[in-house]
Amino acid sequence: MEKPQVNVTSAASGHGEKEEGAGGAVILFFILGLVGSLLVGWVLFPQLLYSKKRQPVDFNHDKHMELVSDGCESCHFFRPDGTYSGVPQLAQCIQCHEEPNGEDPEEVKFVEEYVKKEREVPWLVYSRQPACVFFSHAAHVKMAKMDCVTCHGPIGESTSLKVYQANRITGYSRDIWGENMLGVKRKSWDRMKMDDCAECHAGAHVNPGSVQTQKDGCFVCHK
Amino acid sequence: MKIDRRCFLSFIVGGAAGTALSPLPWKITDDLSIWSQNWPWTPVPPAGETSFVTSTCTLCPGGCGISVRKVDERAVKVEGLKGHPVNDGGLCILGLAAAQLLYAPTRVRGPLKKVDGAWREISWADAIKEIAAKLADLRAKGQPQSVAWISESDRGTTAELCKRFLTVYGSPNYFRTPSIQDAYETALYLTQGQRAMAGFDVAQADFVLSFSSGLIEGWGSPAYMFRARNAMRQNGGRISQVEPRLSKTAAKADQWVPIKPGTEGALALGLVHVIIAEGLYRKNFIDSRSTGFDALKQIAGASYAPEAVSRLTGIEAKTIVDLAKAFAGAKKPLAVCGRGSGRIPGGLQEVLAVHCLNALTGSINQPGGVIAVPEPEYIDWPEPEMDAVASRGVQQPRLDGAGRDGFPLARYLLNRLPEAQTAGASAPVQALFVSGANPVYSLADTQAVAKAFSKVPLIVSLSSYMDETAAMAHYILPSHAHLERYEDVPAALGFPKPILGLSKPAVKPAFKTKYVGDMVIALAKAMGGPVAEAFGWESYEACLKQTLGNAWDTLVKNGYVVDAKFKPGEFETPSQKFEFNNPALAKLPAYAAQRAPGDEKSFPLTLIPYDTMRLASGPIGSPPFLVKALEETVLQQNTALVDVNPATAKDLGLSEGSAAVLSTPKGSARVKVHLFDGIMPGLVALPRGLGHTAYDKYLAGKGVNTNALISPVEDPGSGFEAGWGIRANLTRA
Amino acid sequence: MDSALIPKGVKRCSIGQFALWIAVVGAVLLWGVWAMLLCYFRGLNQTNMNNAYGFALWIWADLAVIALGGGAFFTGLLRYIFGKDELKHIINYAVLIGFICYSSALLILAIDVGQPLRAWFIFWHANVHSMLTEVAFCLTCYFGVLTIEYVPLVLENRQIDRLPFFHNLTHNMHGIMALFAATGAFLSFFHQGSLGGVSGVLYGRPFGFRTGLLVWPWTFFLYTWSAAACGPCFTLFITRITEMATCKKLVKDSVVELLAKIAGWMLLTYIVAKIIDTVYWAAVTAPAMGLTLMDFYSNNPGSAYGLWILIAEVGVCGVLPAVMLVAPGIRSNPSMRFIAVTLAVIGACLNRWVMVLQVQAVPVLPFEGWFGYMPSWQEIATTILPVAYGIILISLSYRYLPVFPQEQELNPIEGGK
Amino acid sequence: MFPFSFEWVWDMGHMVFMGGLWYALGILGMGLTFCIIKAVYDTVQGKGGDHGHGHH
Amino acid sequence: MDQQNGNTKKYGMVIDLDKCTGCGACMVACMAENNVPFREDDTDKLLSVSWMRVYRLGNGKPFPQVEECYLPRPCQQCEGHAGHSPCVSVCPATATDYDMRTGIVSQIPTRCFGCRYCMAACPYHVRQFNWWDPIWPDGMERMLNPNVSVRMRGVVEKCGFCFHRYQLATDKAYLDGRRELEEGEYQTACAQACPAGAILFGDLNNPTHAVHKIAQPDSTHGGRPRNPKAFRLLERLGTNPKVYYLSSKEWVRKAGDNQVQRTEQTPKA
Repeated sequence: MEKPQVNVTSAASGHGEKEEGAGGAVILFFILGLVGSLLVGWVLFPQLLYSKKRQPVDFNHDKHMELVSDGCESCHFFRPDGTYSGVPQLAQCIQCHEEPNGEDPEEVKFVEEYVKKEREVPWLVYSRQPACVFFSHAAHVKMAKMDCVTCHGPIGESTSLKVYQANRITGYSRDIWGENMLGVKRKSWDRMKMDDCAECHAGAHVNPGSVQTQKDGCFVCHK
Repeated sequence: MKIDRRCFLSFIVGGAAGTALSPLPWKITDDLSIWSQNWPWTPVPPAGETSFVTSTCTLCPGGCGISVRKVDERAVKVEGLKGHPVNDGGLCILGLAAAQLLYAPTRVRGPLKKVDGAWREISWADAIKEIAAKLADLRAKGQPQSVAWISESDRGTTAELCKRFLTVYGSPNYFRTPSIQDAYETALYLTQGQRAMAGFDVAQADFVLSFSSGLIEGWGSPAYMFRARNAMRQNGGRISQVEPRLSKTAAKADQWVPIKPGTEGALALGLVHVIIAEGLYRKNFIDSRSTGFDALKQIAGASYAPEAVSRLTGIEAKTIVDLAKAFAGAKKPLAVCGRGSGRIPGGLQEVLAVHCLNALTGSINQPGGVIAVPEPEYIDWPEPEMDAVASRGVQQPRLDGAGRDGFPLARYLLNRLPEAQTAGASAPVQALFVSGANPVYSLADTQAVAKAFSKVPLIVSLSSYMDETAAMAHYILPSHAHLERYEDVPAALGFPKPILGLSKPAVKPAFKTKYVGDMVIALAKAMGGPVAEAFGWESYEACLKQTLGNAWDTLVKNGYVVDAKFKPGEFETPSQKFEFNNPALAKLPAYAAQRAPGDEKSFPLTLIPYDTMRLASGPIGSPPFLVKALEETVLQQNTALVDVNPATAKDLGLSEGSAAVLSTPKGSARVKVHLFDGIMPGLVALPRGLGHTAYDKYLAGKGVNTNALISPVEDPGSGFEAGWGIRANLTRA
Repeated sequence: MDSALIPKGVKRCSIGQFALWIAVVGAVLLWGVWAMLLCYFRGLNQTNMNNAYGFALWIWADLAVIALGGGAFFTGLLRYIFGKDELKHIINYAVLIGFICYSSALLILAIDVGQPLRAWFIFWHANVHSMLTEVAFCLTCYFGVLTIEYVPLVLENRQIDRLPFFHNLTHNMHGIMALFAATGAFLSFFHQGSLGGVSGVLYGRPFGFRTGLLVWPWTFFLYTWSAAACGPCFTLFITRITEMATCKKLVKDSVVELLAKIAGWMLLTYIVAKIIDTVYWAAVTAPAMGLTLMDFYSNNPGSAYGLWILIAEVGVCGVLPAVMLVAPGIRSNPSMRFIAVTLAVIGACLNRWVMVLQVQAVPVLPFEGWFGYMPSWQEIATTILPVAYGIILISLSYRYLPVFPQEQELNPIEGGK
Repeated sequence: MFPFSFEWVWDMGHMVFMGGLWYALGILGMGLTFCIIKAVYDTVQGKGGDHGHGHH
Repeated sequence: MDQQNGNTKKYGMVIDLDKCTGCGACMVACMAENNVPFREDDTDKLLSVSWMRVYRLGNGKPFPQVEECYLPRPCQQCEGHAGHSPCVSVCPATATDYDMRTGIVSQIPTRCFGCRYCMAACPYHVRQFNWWDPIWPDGMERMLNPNVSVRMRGVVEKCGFCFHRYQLATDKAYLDGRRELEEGEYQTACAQACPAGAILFGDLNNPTHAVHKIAQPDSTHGGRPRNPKAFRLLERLGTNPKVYYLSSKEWVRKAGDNQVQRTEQTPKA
């Protein structure tokens, strides 16, 4: 208790090097703390926050797109009750892949590991939303005639599936928040948070029925 | 340069500033909130393709059409089938909660054998082999008749298979659990000569007089009765409910006539008296379509004049006269009986008296009346070849005395079995199969039943659930749950038309279970010889398909076949008329109001059980949703509440919510008191369906089983279970 | 041992005695913390709240401590804006009590929500029409003000004050304290009012509902007013308790009497307004919703909410202390003054109690009965937790900070160090 | 809370409420910043500490 | 406001208390449809979650003049004045909202942080709190409906007129190229299940819908029913609910508002 007091007193009363030296150290340490924490926050933290997982099978969208006649809806189709099938189930894939069609090791793996063993492929869905979200593909694709690319990006042209990064806290894909740690997006498919839905809905004046927000009612997108 | 406290402070400040300027705190805050919105321990049901399976509910004999909603391979919910003649889209509370039964933790997951008092898993093959060996043993000893089978129904392919098994094995001892059906079938046979089920055209009646029948509390086909009751009232019809307690049926009736419990038959005879005395009966029916009217006149003569009936029933004489006039004055009156949901047959004379009321007004086989619905006849299997052991065995008297000298009219008297088992030095039942029934819970005086069952060396339960009877069994050969199997539903109880339904598997069996039908076939095959030969079918499904023949495709598609143009047949008595007094009827003892067992001094009150839709009181235990939906005036924590009239409670020094001990000659239980103005003074009412000792934590140990507190009462004429209550006492705990 | 930290010219008990005292109160505090952790990790099933009693003991405690903490803003207003300069001798303590009250309120609120990790949604996704949003914002901001007001006092600790930066900071903050006080008064006006609005806007709950002015129900103004009246009473009450505990006179009678006089007049005018409000509500508002005054006070089991509660609140704890404080003869008697401020404090607490709990206890659906509620030990412990925390903070502040400027003068020590 | 959040509406309620709030926050923030900056300035100027006041 | 554009609906219910038998099917249909959790002891109704509750009303008279009536109570979907239902405007985090296009009061459990102010605001007790974590016995989580999200501990939940069924019905309509729903296409689980046919559901704004024809809402008087047999709960509070009740008995109609003596005391230890 006593010693620092002396220091303080002397620093306050003294002149010259001592004070400047201390002042320099203070500034240096400030910068050290600042830069260190910035590095932790911007570089280390994102590395720690997301786990990296490979898809069970490296699916080639591009190749499939060449072979099918009905675009995305050939495999990602609407059911007669208006619901959307999402990621195809094994039963669908088997229609073409009962046996390997070629030499592609990924296809062979798919047939051996899943088709033969009748196991569903545990796909990691980049666009998987929380359980509270109701998303109507029919409303967007059938009614509003929106393009799949608007939300999903040009995944149909991909030849390989990118690494799936799961947020270790929330369990959701990094694609929901977006690659950018600040959440800044450049393209319409860069992020899939509620605000991104709202942005488009506000512009389109889709269902302005809410008394509270004068925008869409909550139940438009929530269940 | 000197590193001092200020540097450290400065480092912290810089760090804080840098952290604040980085995404770290903000992202963590946001992600934690998202984590809290999706806690890993809160389940997220997987999405999938929705589909619907059309089927028929088999949780009760009501025969409702159901539509099972599935998401991929999960049965998510059971809903009523729109357009179904019985329930048209509506469904009762139990049917709606059916998915909970399918996925219940109390399901038996595979065959079990009790070894040293503990359950051990056993393979199906071994279980059937062991049981077959024991049965073969009994047969070898010349005691095939010592094998008994208890089931809820005696109709349809499953029951027929079981009965066929017993027959070729050599036992006459197939038992159907008691219900008002027993009494009605007998009444129809005695008066109309028809072997038929009683249907009730409530929808088209314009005055329904109900003698304690819970029209909206599970009586008949529950969902149909709901709809029919409303249709009838919509058309201006009226309902008078005669009952000691303001049940929901009474509350929703146009008139509630409180009556001393057990005297409903006396009131019916009193009404007969007035209708005859005032000449209000339908002369054309009486004259041209009935015989023995004079005998009825005599029966209902002087001793059932309004004043006398008033003394018996506690109903004012004027009310009796008015009721008779209103009933006879209606265009299409209908009188029904069977207390509550009709789990107890009641006295035969009582049913006959009520049935005679219908006859007096011509409401027999007419729109709006009681309809004799013929028993289904689609099962046409070749007679089995029987060996000498079997032939001798089936000739042995039934253990309950049904159809014999004592009770020639009855077909099944399960209520008499416990006493038969314990009365003599040796126990007559050596092996017992129980399927679709839970007698240890649902027969009166459960202690006596349990004692009798404990004297059976081999009990095989075919229950899907760990119920009270299964818990007492030596083997459990679990059947599929009702959403996992094919089964024909030969009739809808109380529905006025013949209807055949089909129960279809909505999902694949989740566990190592086997349907009763398949188990019987497998057991028969394991027995070999003539027993095996009688079961030529490869599987139950094949048997069912073959039996239903042409109807199969329609049943698979629609779920039911109904005979829309059905017309009730003619009377089949020797006189071709409605017989008020044929020789068999004349032999019956005269009607007498049934007294509650117990002495009035030590038990000044009377306990009556009542039924509520919110509790399943039959072979199925209530799933969690039902218990959750119970009113707080029925159950609080684990304590059941009894209804007591405030005046009675005051005399006993009890108030709302008081803890009390309810005692009867059979036992006692801790209850709480609910003051209810809708119950006659001097009575205590307790709901049926509580007090389970088996099942899961959502049901077991909650409330009191009424059957543990009451004792059986045998109807002298028919041997039917006729108990409606017992003397009781209620004291402050 | 810690004498270097103790302000000059005052006498304090020994460090051992002090540590013992803190340990005793600290044990109570830990008990509260344990209950708090239970609530956090097991959820609000640890309480005896239920679906009829969504708001219970905690919300009452919140409303009560905020009302009583109103002494800080109102004294500040009087001192800095209305120029009642004499009050500078008690303002420190008023600020400290306010700080304790408001931090306690925030703490209890943080336990009270079902999803603490999402509690910040109230700010981020704010619904500006909700009284609770207004409460949350103003409460937090005003807590900031109180911190700003309390910080200079902390910095005036003998050792800290020696650091030039902190000394200068204190000096500068004192310099513009009027600005902070004005902002605090502005914020307080709204959040105290919004707390009144919490039950006042519930038009589904006729006991609490009030018609009003613009977007605010009458209770909005009544709450602000009662906080301004009873808050200073609480400051005086705690001051007196502290004096008793320390066996010292800490604030001069002239200061106390001035504050008591102002509080008295505030209370008198408040209680008149409250009576008018009650009469209007009983005669016009409630009957329009199908209820009579006695529907709110009769038929409840055990008469927990009988008419007595209205009489106690308005009469015994309203009119009576108001008259006592206004009458100079009674006011100048320290005992009578203490009784009066105690009654006023109880009155404010009672008012908050009925406006939180009775609102929900009264059956609205005609086929329902009264709802009963008895707090669980976890609720009680977490409600006592801030009391223990407050005692500790007061003890520490009193020991190490120059809270009472007149202490030295009133309690001269011989041969002061 | 901010004009870019989903719940924000440019109406009277938001402008009055949030206006008041941001105004108050602004005053507090600016006041505090002023005090701190001035304190830093004063300290650099050599004021304060044991020299600032008369005692000692 | 009501008829501004063709899409403005006011979904509502007419519950015929003469038909209601108090069987509880609506409660269970709702629980099964909406993933309502259950607990080992759910007998304390004030701690239990049940979006639909059937009340038992008595006329308060002694034996034998006593009468009873059963009253199912879903969320009343109050419109209040211009959509300011009692609960909506009080929610500090905008977790609940009134939707002018359907007239439904939404509740978003993931937004809710459990302050319970809305529960204090609702005079009908339709809002219930998840005091416990929802737990299904092992295996029974297979019956959960993926169209309704499971609510976590610490949030308020309530009936939303099975809004997910509206979402699914509109999905189907969109696929067929329609924007409008037929009367029967969107039904609540309770209306669908009621074996007595006591619950009707539809658009109160649409004169061809049964609910409109029966309740005959008077839009010039805040939706008050013109049908003399119809009433709404606590009409006088001005909550403007969208659930209409029918009864031929005067005491029942009176029991719907604060005009008669209280009849049933809620038993509470």
